[in-house]
Order: sequence, then structure tokens, then C-alpha cells
Amino acid sequence: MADILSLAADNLLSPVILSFILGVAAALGRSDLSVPEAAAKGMSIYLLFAIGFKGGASVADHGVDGTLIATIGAGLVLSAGLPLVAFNLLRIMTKMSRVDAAAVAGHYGSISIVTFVAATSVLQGRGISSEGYMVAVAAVMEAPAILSALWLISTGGSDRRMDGTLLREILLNGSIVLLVGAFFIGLATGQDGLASISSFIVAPFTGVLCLFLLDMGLVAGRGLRDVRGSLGYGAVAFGIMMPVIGSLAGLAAALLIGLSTGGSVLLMVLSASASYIAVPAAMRVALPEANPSIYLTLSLGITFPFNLTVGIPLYVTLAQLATGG
Amino acid sequence: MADILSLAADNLLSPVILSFILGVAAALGRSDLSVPEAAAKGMSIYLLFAIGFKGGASVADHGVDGTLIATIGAGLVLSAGLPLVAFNLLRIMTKMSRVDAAAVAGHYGSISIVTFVAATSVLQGRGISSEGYMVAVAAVMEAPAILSALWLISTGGSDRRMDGTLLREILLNGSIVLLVGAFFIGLATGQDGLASISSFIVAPFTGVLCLFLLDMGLVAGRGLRDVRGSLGYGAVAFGIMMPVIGSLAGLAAALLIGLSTGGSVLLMVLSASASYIAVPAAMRVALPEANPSIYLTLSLGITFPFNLTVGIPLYVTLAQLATGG
Amino acid sequence: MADILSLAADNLLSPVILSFILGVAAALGRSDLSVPEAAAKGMSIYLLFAIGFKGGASVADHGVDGTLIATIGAGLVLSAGLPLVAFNLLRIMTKMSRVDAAAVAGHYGSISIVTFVAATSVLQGRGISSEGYMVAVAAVMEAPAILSALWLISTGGSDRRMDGTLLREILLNGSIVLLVGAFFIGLATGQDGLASISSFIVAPFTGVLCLFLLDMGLVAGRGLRDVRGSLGYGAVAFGIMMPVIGSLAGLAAALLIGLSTGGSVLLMVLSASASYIAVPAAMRVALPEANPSIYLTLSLGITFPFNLTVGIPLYVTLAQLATGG
Amino acid sequence: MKTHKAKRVVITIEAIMQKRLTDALESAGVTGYSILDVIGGSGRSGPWTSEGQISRASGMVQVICIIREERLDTLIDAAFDVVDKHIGVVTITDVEVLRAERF
Amino acid sequence: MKTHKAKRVVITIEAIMQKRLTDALESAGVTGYSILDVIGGSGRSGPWTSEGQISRASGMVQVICIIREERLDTLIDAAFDVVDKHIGVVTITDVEVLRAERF
Amino acid sequence: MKTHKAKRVVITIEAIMQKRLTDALESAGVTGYSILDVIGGSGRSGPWTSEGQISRASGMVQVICIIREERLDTLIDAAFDVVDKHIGVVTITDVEVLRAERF
Ligand SMILES: Nc1ncnc2c1ncn2[C@@H]1O[C@H](COP(=O)(O)O)[C@@H](O)[C@H]1O
Ligand SMILES: Nc1ncnc2c1ncn2[C@@H]1O[C@H](COP(=O)(O)O)[C@@H](O)[C@H]1O
Ligand SMILES: Nc1ncnc2c1ncn2[C@@H]1O[C@H](COP(=O)(O)O)[C@@H](O)[C@H]1O
Ligand code: NA
Ligand code: NA
Ligand code: NA
Repeated sequence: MADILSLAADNLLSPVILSFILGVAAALGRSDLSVPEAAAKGMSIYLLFAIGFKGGASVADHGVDGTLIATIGAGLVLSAGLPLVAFNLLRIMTKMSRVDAAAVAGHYGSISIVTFVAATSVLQGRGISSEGYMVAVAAVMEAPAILSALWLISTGGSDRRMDGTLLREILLNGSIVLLVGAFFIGLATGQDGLASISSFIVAPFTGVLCLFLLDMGLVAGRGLRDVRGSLGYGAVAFGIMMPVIGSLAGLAAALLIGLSTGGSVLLMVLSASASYIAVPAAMRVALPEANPSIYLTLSLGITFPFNLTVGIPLYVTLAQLATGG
Repeated sequence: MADILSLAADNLLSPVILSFILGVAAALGRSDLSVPEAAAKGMSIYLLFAIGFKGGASVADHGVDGTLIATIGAGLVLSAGLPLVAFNLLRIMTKMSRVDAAAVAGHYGSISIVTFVAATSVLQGRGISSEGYMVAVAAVMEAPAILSALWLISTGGSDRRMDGTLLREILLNGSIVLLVGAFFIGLATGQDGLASISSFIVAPFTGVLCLFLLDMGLVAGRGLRDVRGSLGYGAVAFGIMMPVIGSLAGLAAALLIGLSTGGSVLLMVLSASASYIAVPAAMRVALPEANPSIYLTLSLGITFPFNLTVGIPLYVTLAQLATGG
Repeated sequence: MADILSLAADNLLSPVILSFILGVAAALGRSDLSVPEAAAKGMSIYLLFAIGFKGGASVADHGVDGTLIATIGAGLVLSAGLPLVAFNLLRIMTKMSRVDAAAVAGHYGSISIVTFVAATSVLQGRGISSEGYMVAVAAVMEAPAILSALWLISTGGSDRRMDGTLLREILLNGSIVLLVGAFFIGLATGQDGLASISSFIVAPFTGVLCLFLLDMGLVAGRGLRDVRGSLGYGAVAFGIMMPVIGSLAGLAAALLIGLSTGGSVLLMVLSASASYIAVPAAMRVALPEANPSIYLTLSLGITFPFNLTVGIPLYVTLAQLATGG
Repeated sequence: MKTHKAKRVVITIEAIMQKRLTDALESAGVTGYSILDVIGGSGRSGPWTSEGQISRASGMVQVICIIREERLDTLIDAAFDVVDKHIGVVTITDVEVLRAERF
Repeated sequence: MKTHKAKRVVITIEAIMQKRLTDALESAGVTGYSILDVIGGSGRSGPWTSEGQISRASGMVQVICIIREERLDTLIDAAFDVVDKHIGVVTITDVEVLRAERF
Repeated sequence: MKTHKAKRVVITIEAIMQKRLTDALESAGVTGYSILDVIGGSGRSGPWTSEGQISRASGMVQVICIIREERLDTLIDAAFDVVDKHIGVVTITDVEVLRAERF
């Protein structure tokens, strides 16, 4: 316990997390500090490219062990399955409509790539290595949760929510394509490729992450400010409980598969985190009647800060205990 | 004298200053070269974050000596007092209306953070160290000058110019919040924090500053081109005299307090420089009848280039003579 | 031949080229991946500044040999002359109108600075050095081709297409001014200047080029998708033949002048590449009746990818054979 | 100079629906439109801004069509199908245009 | 398709005044508006462009409200208080809207 | 509040022609205008978007002038000279403006 607390304190005292907190504080204090949309999108492209490339180069270097297929499979199952857990929990803990609950549930099955990136940077800071292909697992976990959420709704009525256009949009959304594409470029060019661009994608990475999290903090803080009070206590409690439940499911899967300590942490983080890029967009198209401020505030305003500050150190400690790493 | 000239020549021949000159030349030649607004804002966020963080980390490293409080106090007095000097000088040297003169005066009490950044990079190039907390002094000097300017106007009439909203906007404007926030992050995470992001905020810093000053040159040159002739000789002379007067006031304060040579240079630069971010915005809100092209052209078109090219080497030489450094 | 193929394979397997291919694939697959306009423009400013500066610093270091003037002269002749070749080839191989053919011809006389940058990064990867002033040659080759294209049209009719405004726009367009300006800054500040900003303009250069080519791939792919079928076979064949013809003209000039192997490659690349920044803009102003989708698709959709993937390795091999380097 | 009567239709819609809307317009034979970026706003679902956003879900655009009066209904029907269940404001204004041969 | 009469009010105002304007609109009960970025222009104080600007003082925006005719005066009064001493152009156009239930 | 009749002219034109157009407007004595960025669109030459573009050749803008009715023809003539051979849509709408002293 003391360990978790000191880990958490350590984690909180990093420039990355403090930048996020600065952003939240600035937004709550109604400062006009803001990052231009194009700069924020530019940084997100940088982070996705860098994390994908490094994952691919690491697989090219260490090779793929037998657990790759199993982990991908586990990712698919977690992404598709966790929305069912989330949906039922929401129906019990809150008064949300079926549609809102399904939309929120979809977010929690899917993943937040920034939380994943922050976790890799914590692992790196502690010298804990992880399987390079976890980036690919992150990619496959984005979409199934959306299908589960739409299935949850379609069981209630008869209208088709999913069409070919939407399916293509989900599977080929920009962040998946960039992450997977960079992964394959890293895989194809290996350590030579990495060496040629490491002073771009490795050295300044943590610094860019600071500014990006400053921006995420501003957006999250603005969301919290605008809808303060629009989420009930039940929903807020869900936003903290659900990631813990997800992380435990991820840990169970990691133990079954036999992932390394670092890999276990990352699978936990993927399961625990909630999407705020791909899934909100899909929900706006497929479930326009769901209230975006509910799912965006929960995902970005509650669960994302929780994971960043308390969640990641907690998952690291749990994974170390469970894997003996 | 020969010394100052050779220092000035040295300074002029740096990539940073030449980039600024390139920008001015391109704008005067009516080239369509331009930096997108989002890219310029992105660079300014980077520079503020980096300079704030490095200041905080330096204070964490070297500790605070007894002069901190005195220097902050001096900064407040200089920022609040210099507008009175500027206002009277303007009323003597030019035919500006009271409102225009007060608006301009507010700019000269406040500070230009980019001039400050350029000065730190000159000091670093010469191996002159300075107190890390000068960044915090820069932050406290932004706002008092605005209050002085509004006070100058209110003594003339009776209408209230300042309200709670404006005060909050001034004190929590984005650049102050980012600078101070990054300062505290640097203070809290110290040299470890700095090490983790130094390949982002230290190594490429001078290069980013070049591109940023290219943009500042474009904007300043465009301003000069559009209003050529709208400023009288008196105003132009003011734009060159006032920074020198300000720098001498800053030097006097620095000697009283006992700052290092580097710290003295920076306090001189802060006193000598004129705002073009926070103060213009406040003036548009509080003094809409003041002509923005007067204060923007003076601050960005006359004083900023003067400080960048001639002023900084001059202040370095004066500070070295005065402090024996 | 086997050599060329292995070189080409090597070239294709670099992160830079694979990033371009990823972009094309994402666009053809209708992914919504996109780079914000401001971020793309920001990167292009970075690349122009860095390549110009490095060229200037290299000239400051190695001095100028007697071939400088000759190479500049050759660049002017190639830029002005190649449009005549291109125009006649187009009139033979395609059914394009005179105006469209002239507009396209102008693009092929001028240059693509990104192809040039990609070639310098290939040369650097192979340890082949080149004359630093080739950057200046690139700059002088931008404009003459435009004048040739307008001359081709004016021989047909009597209306004046060129006026003072347009000429100034062409000669002082942003990319020329930035390239030439950065070249002179590099020349003036030399290796000291380079050292002070090399962790900005040298170290991360290849990485930025990857993201920039990702964007170019997205734009090129979108162009290909939108006009698929609008170019006949003749035009497509032209888009592949013309760069080879251009490169041979460039090689002949390089041999006459006695350029190094690296310099020969770069002159070949300049002759082989087609503009998609300065020339399209000039054509929209001077020849509004020419169809932009023809010249943009040929230049960016056919010739640019050809040069990037097959052309550059081919030109390297030819230059090595011819110069014995 | 001679001008001609036409209609200016402005459709304010979520950015994620833009492609669906323009596809529907094109299917209905409306191939002339321009798109403006909306950087913020407010409505029944509260205020929003695009500042610092990376989510594709946020953000709106304005699709502007200048169209002959006789083709207005086709356009409106096509747009309505897409806008119906979604956030979206559709306004129609009388305008005069130069160079009617372009429409 | 049935349309309804309404007014389209466009207020061009300095970016720094945007928050004050929208706060005033909201106090007056006007909660529907969209904001466009103005990237340059010219007026009595000469030409300007947002290119390369970092100052919060530069730049303008357009605040666009679609509103029922009977609520127009409330809006205009609220806007006028803010725009009065400041740079700002206010225009009002007749429009037809689809789905009047939204206003 | 009292309003005054005026015209709102919107000229959608290629970004590279913007300077020529505004110079022509200024020569004709029209010094009030605002510029909006057009981020995409479609016309006879097919669809386009400004996403990821670095070419100066792509992209369009909207130049918006609020002008007194009696000065409309001057404006239109000046604009037409520039727009004539170029891509461009010119629309004119009746508007009411506040503070007519500004025009
Ligand atoms: N009356 C209106 N006038 C202008 N824009 C509006 C209006 N109502 C809604 N909008 C725009 O449409 C968005 C969504 O509206 P709503 O669905 O009511 O939340 C708002 O954020 C505005 O950008
Ligand atoms: N007649 C007009 N039509 C359109 N926009 C205008 C007009 N007059 C002023 N503006 C806009 O308002 C800004 C400030 O105008 P002014 O206060 O006259 O300098 C200008 O830069 C334009 O962006
Ligand atoms: N009817 C229209 N309504 C709105 N914008 C149009 C219209 N026609 C053309 N445009 C705009 O003008 C551009 C060029 O049109 P065009 O020359 O027909 O290809 C298009 O891409 C649109 O941005
Ligand atoms: Na999850
Ligand atoms: Na000052
Ligand atoms: Na060429």
C-alpha cells in the first residue's frame, strides 16, 4: 500500500502528469490558455507515428514469441466483452437511458491511446520492458467495442445502425491506420530505420507528450467545467470503478497468456482506458440520440485523469505482484 | 565602444537575429512567405513552456538566494512605474491623445517574453549565467503596467475601465499561466524532470527560436509596411529612447539588489522591452478608442527590433561594466 | 541492373519512402487520416529552412569552387529549356490542348524541392557528398520554366499573360525566399551557426521528412483517387518518361561542368522533378483556363512518386556509372 | 451588371457527417458547394469549441450551396435525409448572382 | 418541404470580445449560435491578417445566430451593449429555416 | 433599434487571387471587407479540400463586403474584372445593418 502511494506520488511528480494537471487547472480557472487545433492534431500524429514505429522496430528486433496471437485474441475478446459489463453496471448504478448507457459502454471497451503512451513512458522510466506488439493489440482493441455497443442497442429495436460506410470509417479511421502503418514501417525497417529517425521519434518524445497532455488537460478541464453537475454520483463512481474492473480483466488475461510484467501492465491499461477519439465519432454517426456530453465527460473528464494519476501506478503495482516481476 | 560594436556585430550575425531580419525583409519585399497562425502559436507555447521549465529547474538546483523577494518587488515597481515615465515622455515628444499615450505607456511597463528569451540565448552563448527565477520576475511584470495605464486614463475622466472579468483575463492570460505553470513544474521535478525532457526543451530550443523570430519578423515587417508614415518622428524616437531609459532603471534596481551580471541583463531587458501579447489584448478591451496600429507598430515594429539587434548587446556591455562581471 | 534493383529495394525500404506509401495507401483506401494544413505548412517551412541553412553552412565550410557559376547557368538553361521538350512531347503523346500542355510543361522545367530533399537524404544515407550550393541551384531553377510556359502560349495569341505583380509573386514566392534566405544565413554564420541549431535542423530532419511525406502521400493519393481515369495512357507515360529525359539532360550538364557524383545526382533530380508549389500557383493566375487537375495529378500523382521510389536510385546509379564515383 | 435570382442554402452540420451530406448532394445532382469551418458555437447541447480538439467527433462545418430556385427542392430533400436525425441547421436565403451560366 | 421564416444575424467582432458577446447573448436567452473564424479584412483601421499572429489582440470572429423574428430585438439589444464601443458589424437577413421546432 | 438597408456581397475566389481582388476593391474605394477561409468544396472542376495542402495554388476564400446599395455597382464592376476569367462565385443579398454611420 505504502508502495502504491509512493509510486503514485512518483508518477504524479513527473513533468508529463504535472503538465496535464496544469492544463486542467488553467481550464477550471477559466484562463484563455489554449493549444490550436492544428497543433494538437499535429502532436497526436507525431505520438501515434512514434509509438507505432517503435513497437514495430521492437518486434523486428526481439522477434515475435508464441503469445502474440493469444494476446491479439485476448484484446479482441476484452474489447467486445467489456462493453457488456459496462452496460449492465451503468443500468444498475445510474439512470441513464439504454442508448446513453450503450454509447458509454462502447467507449470503455475500446482504448485510449494516450493513456497507453503515458503508461509506456512510465514503464520506460522504471526500466520495465514490454512486448513490442502491444501496439498492435491496442489497434485491434479500438473497433470491436463499437460493434458490441451497437449490438446492445439493436437487441432493443429493429433499426440498422451499422452500414458499410460506417464500418469502413471505424476500421480505417485515421488513428488506427497511422498506428498500424507506422508499426509495419518499424517492422520493415527495424533497428536501422529506428536509428535513422530516433532523434525525432525517441529523444523528444516525452517532451512532446508533456505539451500534448497540457492540451488534453485543457480540453478535459473545459469539459468538466461546462457540464459540472450534469453527471450524477453514480456515473462518476462508474467512471472510476470501471477502469479498475477492466484492468483486472486485463490482468487475468495477461496471466493466462503469460505476458511479461510490462506487457501485463499495458494490457491492463488498454482494458482500463476509455476511448475519446474513434468511439465518440462512431457514436455521433450511429447513435445521434445519445448525449455526447455524457460519454465525453466520463471518458475524458473522469476516467482519463483517474488512469493517468492513480490508475497507472496501481496497475504497475498489481502487475508486479501478480507476475512477480 | 568598439566592444559594444563588436558585440552587436556578433549578435547580429547569429542565426536567431538573421532569421528575424529575413522575416522583416520578406515582408517589406511583399513576399507571400507566411507562417500559419497555428504554427506560430504552437511555437510560442513551446518557448514559454521551455523557458518556464528551465527557470524552475534551475531554481530547484541552485536554490533561492535572498534576492528573490527583492527582485520580484523591483519588477512590480518597474512595471507599475515605467508607464508613468513613458506617458509623460509621449506627451512631450508626440502629439498623441491622452488615451493613445496611456495605451502605449502600458506596453512599455510590461514585458516582451520573446525579447527575454532571445536575451537568455545570448547570455548562454557567452557563458554568462543568471538567476533562474528571472522567469518568475518576467511573469509578475506583465500585469501591473496595465493597471497603471488604466489609472492614467481614469484620472482624466470618471468611467470605470476595469472590471472583474478583465482583471481575471489579465492575470490568468494564457502566456502568464503557461510560463508560471511550467516554472512550478520545473521547480517540482528539478534536474530529473529536466533530464527527462531536455532533448525536447533544451537541445532544439535555439532552432525553434529562429523560426519563431522569422515569423515575428514577418509580422513586424507587415506592420511597418502597412503603417509606414503613420508614426511621426517623435514616436519613432520614443520607441528607441524608452527602452534605453527602461534598461537604465532596470540596471539601477539590479545594482541595488545585487543581482549577478546575467540577472542584471535580464532585468534590464524586461524593463526595456514592450509587450505585444498581453497588453494589446487588454487595451482592445479596456481602451477600444485607442488606436491599435500606434501601439502595435511602436512595440513590435520599432522597440522589438531595436532591442533584438542593438539593445541586448548594449545592455550586456553596460551590465558587465556596472557589475564588473 | 541487379544493382539498380537492389538500390531501389533499399530505397523503398527506408522509413521516408514507406511513410509516403502509407499516405498513398490510406488515401486510396479512403481512410480519414489527414494532416492539418497548418501542420503541413509548418513542416514545409522547417524543411526549406533546414535544407537552405545546411547548404549555406556547407558552402561557408568548403568554399565555392569554380563550377558554381557554371552550375547556376546550367540550372537556368535546363529550367527554361526543358518545358520546350515537354511541350512537344505532350503534343505528340497526348491530345491535350495547347494551354494545358504549356501549363504542364512549365511544371516539368521547374523543380520539386521535396524530391530534392529526399535525394539529399538518400545521398547522405549512402555517404555520398555533394556541393552545398546545389540548394542555390534549386532556387534559381524554380522560375525560368514559368516564363517559358507563358512564352509558349503567347506565341499562339497576343494577350499578355505576365505582369509586374505576377513576376514579383513568382520571384519572391515564399518557398524561394525562405530557401535563399536560409542559405545566406547559413553562409553568414557558417559552422558555428550550424552547431548552434543542429539539434533542430540536422538531428530530427529525417523524422520530420517522414511525416511530411506521409502528408504528401495523402494528398497525392487523394488526387489520384479523385481523377482516376481523367489522365489518358499517353499522359501517364509522359509523367514517367519526362523525368528520365530531364535527368539525362541534367546528367549531361553535370558531366560538362564536372560536378561531383553527389552534385550530378542532385542536378539530375532537379531536372527530373516537377513543381507542385510555385508553378501551379503561377499557372492558376496566368493560365486560369488550363485544367489544374491535369497538371497537379501528373506532377504530384505520377512523377513525384516515380522519382521518389524508382527515379532517385536510378539517377544515383547512372551518376555513379557516368562519373565513376 | 446583370444579376440573376438564386438561393443560398447554408447547412450547419457535424464534421463527421460532412462526407455523407456531400455524397447525398452529389447523388441528387448538386455538385456546387463550398465548406466553411465552424470553430465553436452553442445550442441545446451546450457550448463547444474546437480549440485543442483531436477527436473527430467534435466540430461542425457549414456547407454552402448557391443553387437555382427550381433545383432547391431536390437539394433540400437530399440534405434532409442526412440532417434529419442529426444535429444540423438548414437556412435558405434569396440571393442575386453574377454569371448565372455557372449554375 | 415546409420552411419557416426566421432571421439570420451575423455579428463580426474582435476575437477578444467573443466571450463577452456570447455571455451577453446567453443572458438574453439566446443559446443558439455558431462561430466562424475571420482570417483577415479591412476597415477604417486599415487591412489586417491573422497570418503568423500570436497576439490575442488581433483577429476577429463572426457570431451567427438563427433566431425567430419575435426574439430579434432582444438579441440586437444584448449584442449592441457589447458591440457599441467596439469594432463590430451587425447584419440581419431574412431566411427560411427547416425544422423550426429547433428555435 | 433602428436598422438601415444595405447589401452583403460574398465573393468566393481562389486564395491566390485574394490580393488582386482586395487591391481592386480598394482602388474602387471599397475599404470594408472581411475574409473567411473556405476549407473545401466542389464545382465543375470536381471536389477539393485544403487538408494537408502546402501548395499556394489550392484553396479558396470568401471575401465579404457590407456595402450601401448606391455603391454596389462600383464594387461589382471592380470585382468582376478580377473574377471574370477566374473561378469565382459572386452573390448579393439584402441585409439590414446596425450603425449605418460605419459604411
Ligand atoms: N439558432 C442557431 N443559430 C446558429 N447556430 C446554431 C443554432 N442552433 C444550433 N446551432 C449550431 O448547431 C450546434 C448544435 O446545436 P444543438 O444540436 O442545438 O446543440 C450548435 O453548437 C451551433 O454551432
Ligand atoms: N463594410 C464591411 N464589410 C465587411 N466587413 C467589414 C466592413 N467594415 C469593417 N469590416 C470588418 O471589421 C474590421 C474592423 O473594421 P474597422 O473598425 O472599420 O477597422 C475590418 O477589418 C473588417 O474585418
Ligand atoms: N454553386 C456553388 N455554390 C457554392 N460554392 C460553389 C458553387 N460552385 C462553385 N463553388 C465553389 O467554387 C469552387 C470552384 O468552382 P468550379 O470553378 O465550378 O470548379 C468550388 O470548389 C466551390 O468551392
Ligand atoms: Na478499455
Ligand atoms: Na518593459
Ligand atoms: Na524539372
